[in-house]
Amino acid sequence: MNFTFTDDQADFGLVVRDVLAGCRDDRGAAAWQRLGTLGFFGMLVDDSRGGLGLRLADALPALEETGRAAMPGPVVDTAVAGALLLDGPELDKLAAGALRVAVADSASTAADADLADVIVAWPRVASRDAVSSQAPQLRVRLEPRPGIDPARPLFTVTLDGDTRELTGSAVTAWRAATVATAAQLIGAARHLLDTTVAYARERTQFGRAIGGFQAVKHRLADVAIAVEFAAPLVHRAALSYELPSGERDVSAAKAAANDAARLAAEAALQVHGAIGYTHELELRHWLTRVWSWSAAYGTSATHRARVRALVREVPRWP
Amino acid sequence: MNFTFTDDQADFGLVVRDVLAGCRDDRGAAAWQRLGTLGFFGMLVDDSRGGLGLRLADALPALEETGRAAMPGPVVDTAVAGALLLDGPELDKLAAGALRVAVADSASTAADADLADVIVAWPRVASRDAVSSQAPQLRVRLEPRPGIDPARPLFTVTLDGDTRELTGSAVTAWRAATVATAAQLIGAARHLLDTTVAYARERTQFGRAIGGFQAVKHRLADVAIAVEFAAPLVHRAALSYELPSGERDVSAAKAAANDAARLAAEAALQVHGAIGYTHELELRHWLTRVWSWSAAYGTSATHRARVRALVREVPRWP
Amino acid sequence: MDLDFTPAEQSFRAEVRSWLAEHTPRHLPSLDTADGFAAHRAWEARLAAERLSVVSWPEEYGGRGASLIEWLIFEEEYWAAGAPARVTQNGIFLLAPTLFTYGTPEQRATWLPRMARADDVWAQAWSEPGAGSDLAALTSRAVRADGGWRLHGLKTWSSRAAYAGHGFGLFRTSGERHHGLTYFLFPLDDVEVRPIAQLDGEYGFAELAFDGVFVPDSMVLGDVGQGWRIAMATTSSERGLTLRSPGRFLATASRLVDLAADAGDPVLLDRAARCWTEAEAYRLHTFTTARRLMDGTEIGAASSLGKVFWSELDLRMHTLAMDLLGDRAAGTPWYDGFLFSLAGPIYAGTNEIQRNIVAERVLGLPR
Amino acid sequence: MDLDFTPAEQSFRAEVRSWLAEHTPRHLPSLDTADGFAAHRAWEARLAAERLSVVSWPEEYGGRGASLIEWLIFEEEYWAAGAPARVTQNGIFLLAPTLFTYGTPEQRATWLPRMARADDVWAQAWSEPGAGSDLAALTSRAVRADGGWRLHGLKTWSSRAAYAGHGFGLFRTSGERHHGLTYFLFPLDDVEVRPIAQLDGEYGFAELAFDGVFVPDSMVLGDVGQGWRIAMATTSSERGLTLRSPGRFLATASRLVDLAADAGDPVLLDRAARCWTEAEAYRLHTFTTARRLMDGTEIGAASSLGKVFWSELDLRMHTLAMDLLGDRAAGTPWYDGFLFSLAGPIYAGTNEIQRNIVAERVLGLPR
Repeated sequence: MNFTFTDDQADFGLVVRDVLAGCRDDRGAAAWQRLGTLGFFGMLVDDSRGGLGLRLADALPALEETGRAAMPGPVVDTAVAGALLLDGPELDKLAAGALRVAVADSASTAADADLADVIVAWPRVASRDAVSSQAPQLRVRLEPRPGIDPARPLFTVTLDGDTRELTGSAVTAWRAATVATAAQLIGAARHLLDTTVAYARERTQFGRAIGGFQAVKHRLADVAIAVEFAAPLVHRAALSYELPSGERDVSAAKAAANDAARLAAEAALQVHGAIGYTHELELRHWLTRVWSWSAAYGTSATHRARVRALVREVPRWP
Repeated sequence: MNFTFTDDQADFGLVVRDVLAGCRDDRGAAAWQRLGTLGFFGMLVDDSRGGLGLRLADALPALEETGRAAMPGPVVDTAVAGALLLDGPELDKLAAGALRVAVADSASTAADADLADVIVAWPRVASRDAVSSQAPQLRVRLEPRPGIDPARPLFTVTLDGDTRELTGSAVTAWRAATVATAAQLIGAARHLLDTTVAYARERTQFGRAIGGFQAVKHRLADVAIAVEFAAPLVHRAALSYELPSGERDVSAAKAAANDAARLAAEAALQVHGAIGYTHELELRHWLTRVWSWSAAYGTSATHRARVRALVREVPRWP
Repeated sequence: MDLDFTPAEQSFRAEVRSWLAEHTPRHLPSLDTADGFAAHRAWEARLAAERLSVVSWPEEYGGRGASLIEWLIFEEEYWAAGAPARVTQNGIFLLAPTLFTYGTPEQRATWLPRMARADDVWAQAWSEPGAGSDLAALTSRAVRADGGWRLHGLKTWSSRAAYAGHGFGLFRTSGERHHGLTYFLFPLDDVEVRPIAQLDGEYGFAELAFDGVFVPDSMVLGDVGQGWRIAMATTSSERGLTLRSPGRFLATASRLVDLAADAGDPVLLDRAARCWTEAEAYRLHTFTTARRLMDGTEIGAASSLGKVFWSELDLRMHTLAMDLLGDRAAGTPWYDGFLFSLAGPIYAGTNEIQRNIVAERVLGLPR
Repeated sequence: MDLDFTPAEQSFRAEVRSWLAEHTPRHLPSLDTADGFAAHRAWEARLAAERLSVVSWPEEYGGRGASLIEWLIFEEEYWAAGAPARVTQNGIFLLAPTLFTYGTPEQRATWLPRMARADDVWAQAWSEPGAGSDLAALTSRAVRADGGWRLHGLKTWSSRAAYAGHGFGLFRTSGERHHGLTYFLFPLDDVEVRPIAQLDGEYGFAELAFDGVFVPDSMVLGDVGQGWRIAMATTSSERGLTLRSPGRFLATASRLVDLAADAGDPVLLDRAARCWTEAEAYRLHTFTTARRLMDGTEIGAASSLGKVFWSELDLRMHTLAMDLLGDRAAGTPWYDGFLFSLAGPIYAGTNEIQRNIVAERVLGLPR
């Protein structure tokens, strides 16, 4: 029993953090390339196939860092869902960072689908080769639809013609991607907390730093507490998502991570005041990303309904 | 349209406040007697029968004062439920303050039934004359059961033998009593807020009055806000309890009053610290009364479920 | 103690309801875009032609001399009809009450009718980069010039300024902190306006750079050096009855109940029903406040209770809408409303400050 | 990163579970009554005979030298079995860690085995009428006497003191504020104990009046004048891992889920499921903390996050139970638990102070 990250796991996260701190662009191309070199996208792929052979739990610190950086692009769809679903040469390309995957939800909406080489829409999957041809044999159609985060555009996906069936377990991949998104939300929440604390230490109002006001202190303490106690649920779900209790644990984790991150976002906005409300500060990237990710792979409402339905169905006791 | 209390209505409340400020005993006998002299118990009884002929809405300030004083005894069961249900000589006695009523809920539990001359257990009612006789023709049996407030004991009521049917509308009386209990809760919440503010101004910790700490200020401000916006729902329900929207409005009022009063109780306890936790201070009377009254005539959970069920059933718009 | 509308009030409601049912436009573009700004002005001119843009103002300025209760009725009907947000809001709700109290007859005659017809749209210019909620820290200044003043300095978070033609705000004419501030009206023609994009990418706010802009004496509101006192009166009306009418929250809550009921999750319906109850509480509370104002009572610090309540209710409602809709909220009024509601606890005095006011001035706790 | 118990841990769990299933008493009277106090002591003596009263202590003092993980397993099983609250809690969780760190070998040998068997029950005596969370304001004093000290002053909110035989607390031996306080153990024989009734009418607290009570030098814990530092270490363990084990909250949450499911209201079930999830989060978080402690890391100020979380979770759970049961809560353990949970945010440093600690020492915000 050791419910902490090993040095290796933590170090992999720190490496990812350093890489991401050095590059930022609107859709994440540069970061993608550099993480690809690290082997990030193949981290869940067997080492026999050129991957890092990590378990999902081992990868959490690294995934959290992609959230801390609000990294654009279909990171989880590729490195988690794609890695668990694809096979053959596609998987090799994915592991090398040379193939992007977008996953459509039950409403046929996929984020970043315009960047994807492979599109998954349960239970079928298609490569995007044919998209640009506009020919009658067109297999994938993307309709842009309104989204919350300009850096994470949404598309309605239609798969026609000769698509193929998925090979891996859709349920397992979906659960793993949900946990990974929860880890990203934890990372984003930590970033919001850190930057808001830094702002509150510097910004003065009525002749003192606003971080000295007890109301601001307690608000940020509440964010710290929410993040501190959401994270272990995410860690546990990464260990249990394939077990009988997995569905319940995954939903508990995503709901808690959503709520902690949204609390962090709201506190960041309130403490930053009118400044946080505008495009001028970088803050906006994290705010819209938090709202967007907290809808991805299920809202809190959806997941809480699932926990409620399952709480007596699977054993509650150790 | 004048959604404020008239001077007459407010003044009646102030008179009740003065009377209650002057007397306190464990089961409220002295206060009962003095309020009886004022005509309080007959306030909803027609003036043609010797009552004051008030509408429930007119009586709210006075009812709120019985809450502010945490007055013991079956005040609402008598002055509201009893006044709307009884008739003939019993009603005359009630109006004169010479007859007490206890009302049992659907679980056959009645508070202060040991003090009551008449016991109502829908759809039947019995006078208590026979209780003491212990004879076979016994009509009322009271079993003490555990309660929250030592000054508001609970009893399981059994009515046997020659009871009679109620004459007034049980539904109307039940709703009116629910609103009246909500008004008492508002009064109790105001008392808790006032005394806690007074304590926070005087008690020092770390060299300053604890009421100067922003966390204490904001906590008490939140209580003030909760009470301020629960009260109008109670006032409206007193006007609408006989209308088609009455069931929904009464439930909305009781739930809001319960929650505001419980928030006030919790804040009072937290601000008083360990001192509030004990029998030493008078505070305890109001705390246990708030918890007891917030269960009486329906918990918040029960009433919120009703609002939820009814919110689309009756017109929502003016 | 009653909730009975008079026959006159009832017929006023009926008139408003039927006119709005026929004329309310559907889906104007956002008022923080150039097109939307023009469309909203046209709509308000239409309202004004019906004398429905400022019903509570005297007839000479374009109103109907309606009572506060009638104004509340108008607002209930306006938002229930799904009518658009008011582009003239800053002028009507922030500036106009001050003009009525402190303006000269000439100022009132000049500016109020134009405001009522949306001929002029006014931007507020309270904040500066170094002074948010702390107005006494303002440093922008006005320097005496022949027949008027020259304005210098930088204002920020000026809402509507990206497209508006006029502004109002405080400038320092002498002294320190609360003293020596003066209340100015100014055209935006000679002011450098730098729009600031919001979270939704639109330009609801702007920075205003003043580099010696001339304003004549006729544009000083109230006495020179009295700006702080006058602004506090304005801020108090900003926080008070007129800023957020209950009708708006009630309309939102009512739509939220329908949305939640359709979703079929009892937990979400419970939250929606609770929001609706709270919107009702705010409406009822406002009837009491309106009566007290009509009876000549000042609201004062008690308006801070309302500010905290409605702004947090609005945030709760739109957070629930986001929970209900998830991604599907994007591109709907619910997402715009969510972004707007997030600002509610910040503007018009942050809720931290409002809670201090409640604690200190309403409850009497130590400062 | 794993959650796998070793075979040894699994067999320890199995042993504890089966022993408790057979021996756990049902419904002891409240430990704040004379009868209940005696019954609880007897139960804990029984636990001690099985070396289950203080599993994490060395064998020489009555424990099993169990790891922190094993202690957590014991606690999970203890509360899941519905076993009674621990009358020895103040001694075991507040005093014992201090004795282990600062006590002399003689003090440890004298007091720990007796504590483990519930031969001695210890009352804490931190607060004074003028000093609640602010320990530096203590004024009770100890005066040098032949071979020891004489204690003077008044302590209050001393939990368990109504029936306990011994107490521990700080007395001023010199100096001001944090300086010159000394940590004393004392028998209660010569102390005037004035029980204070709680909301439920029982005597969980007492006032202790000292009028020159003599204590020998052997009852001074640590160095004279070092009481503040020693007490802070105690307070930190009070707030830390040992005060509230996750097993207790998990057991409460699990019963609450059943209660809510039976009530059939999905809104209440949702709240219960959420509480259960949060109790799980606390359990998992504690596994991480335990591992860090086993690896020699200090928890420090971070324990304040846990204190706020568990105390407010406990309050939420019992408030929900009150919502579920209404009047029917009276006379059940849910009502006792509700009253107890209300004190959670107050004792061991109020949650206001804990949030300050989180903000200042964990996040680095200004004091």
